[in-house]
Order: sequence, then C-alpha cells, then structure tokens
Amino acid sequence: MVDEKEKIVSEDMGVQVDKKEDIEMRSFGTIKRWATKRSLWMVHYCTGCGGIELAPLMTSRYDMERFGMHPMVTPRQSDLLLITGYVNIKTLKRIIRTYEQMPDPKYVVAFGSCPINGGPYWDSHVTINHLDKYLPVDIYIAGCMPRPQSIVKAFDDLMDMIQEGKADGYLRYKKYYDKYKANQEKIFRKWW
Amino acid sequence: MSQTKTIDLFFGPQHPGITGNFSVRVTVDGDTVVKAQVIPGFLHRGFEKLMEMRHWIQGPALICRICVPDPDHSETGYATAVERLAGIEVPERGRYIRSLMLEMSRLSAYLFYFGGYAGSIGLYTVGQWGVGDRDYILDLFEELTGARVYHIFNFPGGPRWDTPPGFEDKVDKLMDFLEKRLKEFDKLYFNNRVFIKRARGTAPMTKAYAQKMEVTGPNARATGWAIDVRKDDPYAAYPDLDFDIITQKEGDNYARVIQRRMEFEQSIDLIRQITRKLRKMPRGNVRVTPNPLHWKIPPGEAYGAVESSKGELGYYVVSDGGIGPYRMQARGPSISHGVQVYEEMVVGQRVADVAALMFSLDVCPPDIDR
Amino acid sequence: MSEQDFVERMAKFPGSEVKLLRKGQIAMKVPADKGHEAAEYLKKMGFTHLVAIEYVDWIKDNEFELVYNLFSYSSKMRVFLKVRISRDNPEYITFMDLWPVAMTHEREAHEMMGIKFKGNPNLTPFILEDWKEIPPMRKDFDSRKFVKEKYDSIPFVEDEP
Amino acid sequence: MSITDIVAIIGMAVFVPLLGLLFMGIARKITARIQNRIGPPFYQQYIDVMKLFSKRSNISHSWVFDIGPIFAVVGMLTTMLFIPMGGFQLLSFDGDLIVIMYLMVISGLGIALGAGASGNPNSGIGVMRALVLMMSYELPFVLILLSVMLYYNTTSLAEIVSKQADMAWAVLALPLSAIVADICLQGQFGEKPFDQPIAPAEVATGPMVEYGGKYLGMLMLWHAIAIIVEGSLFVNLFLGGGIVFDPSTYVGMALNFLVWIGLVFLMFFIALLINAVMPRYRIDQAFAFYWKWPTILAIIALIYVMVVSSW
Repeated sequence: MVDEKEKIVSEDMGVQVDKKEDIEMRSFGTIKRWATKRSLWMVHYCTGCGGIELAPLMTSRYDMERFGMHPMVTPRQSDLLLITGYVNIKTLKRIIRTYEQMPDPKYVVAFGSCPINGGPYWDSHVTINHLDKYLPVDIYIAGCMPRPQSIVKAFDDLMDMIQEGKADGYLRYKKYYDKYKANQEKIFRKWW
Repeated sequence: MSQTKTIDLFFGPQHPGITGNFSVRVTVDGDTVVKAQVIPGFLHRGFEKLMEMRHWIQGPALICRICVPDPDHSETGYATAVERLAGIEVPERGRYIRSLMLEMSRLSAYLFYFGGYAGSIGLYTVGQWGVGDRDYILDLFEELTGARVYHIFNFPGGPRWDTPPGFEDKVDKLMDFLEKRLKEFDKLYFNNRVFIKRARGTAPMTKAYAQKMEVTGPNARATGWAIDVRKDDPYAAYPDLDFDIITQKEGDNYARVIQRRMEFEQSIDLIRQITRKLRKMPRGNVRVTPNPLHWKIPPGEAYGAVESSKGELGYYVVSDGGIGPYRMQARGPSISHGVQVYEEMVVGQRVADVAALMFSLDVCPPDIDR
Repeated sequence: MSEQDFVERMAKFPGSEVKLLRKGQIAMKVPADKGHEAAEYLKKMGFTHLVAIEYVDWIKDNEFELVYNLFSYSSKMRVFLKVRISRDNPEYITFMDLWPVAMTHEREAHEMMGIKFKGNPNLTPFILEDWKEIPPMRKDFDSRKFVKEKYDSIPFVEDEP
Repeated sequence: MSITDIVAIIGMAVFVPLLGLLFMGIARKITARIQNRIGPPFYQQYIDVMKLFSKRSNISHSWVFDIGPIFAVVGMLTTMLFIPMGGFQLLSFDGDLIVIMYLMVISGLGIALGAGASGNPNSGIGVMRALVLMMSYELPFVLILLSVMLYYNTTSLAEIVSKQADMAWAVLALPLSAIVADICLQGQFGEKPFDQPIAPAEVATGPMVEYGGKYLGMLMLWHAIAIIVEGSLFVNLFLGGGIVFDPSTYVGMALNFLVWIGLVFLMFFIALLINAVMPRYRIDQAFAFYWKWPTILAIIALIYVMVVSSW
C-alpha cells in the first residue's frame, strides 16, 4: 500500500530522498511510525528549570514509561529533545550540538513559556527569546511550569503527529538549513 | 617514560551524572581524577540585572526561579531582606505559615536529594519512590498556593493569604505518611550495605576545611560544625520553634547523606510544631504589604539570609528610594561548595565518584549562575 | 558584647565610618586603600565568614562599591565592609589571602562588573561565554536595548506564507 | 549437517533473541512494579528494536565501529549453538564447556573493539571496566566449572545435563557451587551491583555511548541473546537443563522446553530483584568482592568435590 501522507511530507519539504529509501518508507511507513511513536527516547538533558517537572513525570505518579518513553543518556541513542525552559546562549550552543548528533527522525518539544517568547526573562541579556529561530520545534507546551498533565498531553499530541507524518521538524531543519545556520551564526561569535 | 597519559572527560552539560545543566571537565589518569574544572553559566539569566528593572513586589515572581528544587527559600530570602530594609514586621501567623512552607520545601528538596545521590550510584528505586512521595507535598503546595513548583507566595510583608480550612490536618496526615515512608527508605537505602560501602570514607571534608572555604548548610554540619542560619540569624518563626542543630562527624559522602536524612526527620518534627501552633492562632491576619503600586523604600541596604536545603541563601538589597531595587545580589549556597570546593575535593577520587560527590554536595547550578 | 560595643570597636579603625543599620547588621565604610587592613581587623574581631562580595554600581558618583559581607558565628553579627573605587579604572586588591573562596566571588565581580582584582590568578571567563559588550551588571548597560538589537532583530526562519 | 539442522539453527537464531527481548520487557515491567509504577507493556522491547532498526540515519565512525556489534551478535549466536536448550542442542562434542567459555569472551571483545573505535573516552573507560569485571567474575566461575566438571567427570555440557537427569540436580548435590555461580551470574547479566560498564551517571552507558540507531538495535539483540545464553548455562550446569519429563516423546520435549524457559526466567528474575534494590559497586570494589568471598567459597567447593569424587 502506498502511504500517501509520508509521500506528501517528503515531497512537500523538498528533501532529497533516494529511491530505495522512498520505497522502503512507503511500504513500511505506518509500522515504522507506529514503532517510533511508541518508543520515544528523550535526551537526558535538563536545559532549564522545566527539568524539575520531568522528574515527577518519569517517576511513579505520572510514569512516562507507560508510553515507552524514558530518558537516554546520549543524543546518539535518542529521538526526542526536550528544551525544558529558557535557553541561555551558552546552552543553545550545546543544544544545537546535541540536536545535530541525534539520528533522524528526531523531534523537539519546547517546554514552558520561555522558549516561545522569552517568558519572564524577555529582557534578559543572555536568554534567546524565540527558540524557533534557531531550531525547528515540533510542539510547544505553554505555561510556567507546565503541569505534568499538560506535558503528557503534549506527548500524546506529538505521537498523533508522528503517526500522521506531521512531525516534520527534522525535515524542515534540512530544508532551511542555511537559514537556521545563518541565524545561529549571528548570535554566536565563534563556534568552539 | 615517566609521563602518564591522561584523558579529558566532560561531565555535562548533557550528562546524567550532573545535577542539572552544569559542566565539569575532569582530567583522568587511569581511573583517578587529577584535575577538575567547573564550567558554570548554562543557566545564567541575569536576575540581578532584571530585578533592577522591576518593582519591589515583582521580585518574588522572578526570584523563586533561582533554585528550582527549592523555590520557597529564594522567595523568603528576598522577602526577609526587603522587610528588613523597609522595617516591616510580619504578623505572627504569617511568619508561621512561612516557616511551614519552608520546611515543606526542605522536605521536597531532600526527597529529591535522596533520589539524586541514589541515582548517581545506581539505586534508581529510591529516586522513583522519593520523587513519587514528593508529589504529595506538591499537592499540598498546590492547595495552599495554587501552583506546584513556583508558588510566588511569600511576598515582602507576609504570605499572600491564609491557609485554607483543614490544611493543618492534611499536613499532619502527610507527615505521618512520610515518617512511615522514611522507615522504608532506611531499609532500602540508608542501611543498604553496598551504599554504605560506596559512600563511607569517600571524599571526606574536615571541619577546618569547611570553615576555611565558607561551606554552609548541611555540608558544613556533616563535618561537625554546628552552624545554621535558622539559629544564627533567625527569620520567620524559627526563634519560637524548638529544635537543635544536628551534626555528623566524618564529613564524607555517607555523613552528608545521613545528615540530610536526620534533618528530614527534624523537619517533620518542626512542621508538627508549626501546625500545632497554627491551630491555636486566630485566623486572618497574615500580611502587611503596603500598596505595591507606589511602594517606595527609603535608601539603604539590607541582607536577608535563609537556611535553604543547600546552605546559606542570602539576598543583599540596595534601595535608592525608588519603586524597585537599585541593586539586588543573591548569594547562592553553591557558590562556595559548587565551584572551588568541588574542584579541590574531586581530585584524587575515582571516576565513579565524580557524579556521586556532586550529588552528595548537592550542587545547585542555578545558584551559581543566577 | 553588645552591638554598640562592636560599633565602637569598629569606629576605632582609622578612617572608618560605622553605622548600625538594624539589629545584627552594621555597615562600615573605609577608604579604598585601607580595605584589606580593615578586613584583617574585622577577621580578628571574629568576622571569619565571608558570605559574599557584593558589587554595586553608583553611576551618579562615578564609583563602584564593593561590599564584603562578613558574618561572625561567635557573636551572630553581620558587617558590610564597604569600599568605593573609581569607575574609570576599576581595580582593587584580592582578598584571597584572607578568604580563599574570595577567588570565585572576585571572578564573578570581574566578569559582571569589570573590576580587576590584583593578585587573583583566576580572572578567566566564568559564567558568560564570548562576551564582548560592557559587563552586563553595570548600570550603563541597557539590557532591553541589547535584547532588541541582538535577539529580536533575528528573522524567523519559516514565516507563514 | 542435514537440512533439519540448518532449519533448527535458523529457528533458534530467530527464537532466542525474541525470547530474550520478551524477558527484558517483563523485566522492565517488574522493575516498574517494584518502583511503584505501572511500567511499559511487556512487548515494549520489540517496539524499541523495531524503532531502532527503522531509524533513518545511522552515524558510523569507522569500519571497526561497524563490525563491532555484528561481531558481538555473531559471537553470541555461535555460543548459543553449543548450549543445550531444554533438550535441544545444535552442536555438541567433548570439551564444549571450554569452547563456550572462550566464545562468550569473544563476543564481549567484539563490543570492546567497536567501542574502542568510536574514540569516545567514555567508551574506553566502559570497555576497561567491562574487562576488569569479566576478569573478576571469571575466576570464581572457572573454579566452579572445574568443580562441576570434576564431579560429573566430563567436560561436555550435554553430558553434564544427561547425568543430572540420572542423578540429582547439581544444585542439590553441589549447593555451595550453585550459590557462587549465581553470584557470578549477577555479574554476567551485568545487573546491579555489577553494572559498572554501562553506569549512566558515571560513564554515560560506556561502550554504547556512540552507538545509536541500527547499531543500538544490534546491541539490544546481543544483550537479549546473552541473557538467554548465560541463564541457560547456569540452568544446564545446576538445574538439570530443565529436563524433567521424558524427552523421547514430543509432548515431553515440548514440556521440557517450557520448563527450561521457566528456569532461565527464574534465574533472570532473581538477578532482577537484586538489581532493583542495589546500588552499584565501584569497579575496584566489585573486583575485590569477587576475588574475596566467591573465590574462597569456590575453592572450598572445589576441595569438597575433590574429596567426594576421590572416595
């Protein structure tokens, strides 16, 4: 069965997909996406204060592992990057580095008000106010702190998006790579 | 060949052996650390600058974000400093509610701490239980303040409002539950032979060293040095409460963990004392904050400190007579034990104890970065 | 010893200006060149705990104020030892010999306020990374303007069509 | 080698990883229950492997890095061929016990090789720890093997199993050896307190630190096979290989196979329960631990067997 949705995503985004991979993706797309959504491993990286609400989420009260999600130690092993709260420039550099180390497909969830527009730190000299200028974000969770329930809801939505093939942040990153890189270079004086 | 080969290991910022977003670069010779360099700053937000652009009353909304696991101490530290500067006396009930919140916050921070240290040596069950139990404390916070983590409740002048009816009973019930749980933690964790073997004798800190390096809080008390801001520079309702300073002797990882465990029990006791008093007190009068929209404080400076779960957390506030602070500076407890002390103590330890030492010292990176 | 005794003893230090702020908190102002001496004097009096080094930018007076926040565990007293240095050439001496942990506080003050501490070997970048503007905690650093110019001017990558 | 043998080998090579993954899934569920959680579904591990193999990009560092996991899986599968599994044994000859010991080390070396090629210092330290750990538990384990070989007077695993069916199970005849072997099994499984090689808070999963996507999927399969092989080795040595029914009938064979699965899971379950309530030792402490009491007990067990068998 040809999977129409996957085809639309890959063609719409203008990303080069070689023929073999394309066929493979069409034939097993649904199953692969199902497996991906049911086993989202997140990078163990608390980039901001939102990390505090991840702990209840991972432990007995809300138990994220029910959905097959659990923290993984290195970016190489993970699928999901959580930006938990405000992003300092110094951290952003590490976040981008972490993001680029993750294998495709990969997803980004931005947590709390701060990555959306700066939140309470909108006039701080070190926090970047809009995360999506530097990294593609798949889903935002508003609020400070977002409650565990809303985080679970966001993960649920992300899973639906993955199943429908709408979670295309990593494809957008490839498509607009030059623009993202240009923005990143504008705020970092030097890379390393 | 006399020169040995050393490897540089990066602990963090993306690493599970780090207490948050923080980084340590350790140089390892074989399995032993020969040099360590702490790299903070990933959580810098410039609170001190932001505060200069806010009103006095906007402070708590920002300040609570300084140390995430323990936000109430940040709020109260700022509130105490501003009250001292403005010469405000908080009503008795307000002081008691404040103390109640602080001790509950301490309990939740310690539950986090237990899980953190246990996680660093691989005993994840403690973390799962501890953080799960912590959630019941957060539920009570939610009932009292409306928020789980950042409460924005302890304003300069007193807590925002009085406790809801029946709150004291719920707190007491939770304390009974936590006391019961602590016995299970004893079995699983504090009396675990592998834990004792791992922690005892690891990275000992002497009393003289703690005094030399200005270490405060439970880390200092674990070396046998009886200091406590609650006694030395009393705030909230602590002058009226009955408690002693608990100390340990050895100052190693084991003593540091057990110190927290003892203080956990003490906090439960303090909370019971507070709820007993709160029941007897007339309700209503908790806050005396002036109208915040044109609240000006005469020029001057003041320092207010609290004993947070990590050590002395203080705020130095300067006013030039305006509607907001002219300058505010925070003294995070981790600035002493998280930077220089950690860098010196980790030398000579095994790679396996780099994370364990960091968790046992309870380094809170946003304290340092602010 | 009562607070008044402390105030009197501190006032004996040449050039000092002592004020009892409130219960348990004393402010002591000394000329910049006497700072280290005064700190030693206070340490001998029992103020052994250096809580923090606070730094205030008094831009109207064109001066930086360094506040050494000292605490005495024996008498439960706190003293703010204040020295003022010129804003044009912010330089002071290190207190590392009295309190080793001063190194970290001075490193922070150097980064955030641009004050150089003679004798401190470790004035390397601490919290900020690649910071080329004027130190951020100075009063003449306008953080809102900076944010507008640096972060808000960057375009969004994917604008809605 | 006949067609049926080849079919059996392929069948086992498919079945054993699936069984191991099931065990790992149940393990996660049980650990979750101990930790007051609901936990993932028992088939979570299959989803994880499926996801890992469907990853679209896989980062390679060098060809040695690539062949590492393959080496490990193939090594483990080869080991599996020599191990009786509830009455099924694919390859067997005199002295296969010694071959098994060698092969198990070889598959571990595959990972060491690949991880070493990744260039990450954490993998280097993890590999070093894994080798030290292996050295620690191999000494008492080899002593125990010696005692079992002496007691049954053979070096063939199949023969040990068949002799146990005639006599009593070795766990009854040699209880001390069984206890020491179980302590060593904890280290072989890599469960706490002996999970130093992959300690996340210390070396960030050690050898696996650079492996992602399909490589990690391979390593997961390797781990799944390893659980079965190591558990099965213990079951064969001490629990009679699970042979309780008459193996000449088909029903008996099927029941034996189920008993074998149950016994392997029992061994894994015991390791799991200890794993859930123990922190990990430091690597030097683990080394000291294994070379102290287990080794002393293993020597006592060996002397006991020597005395008993010389009578």
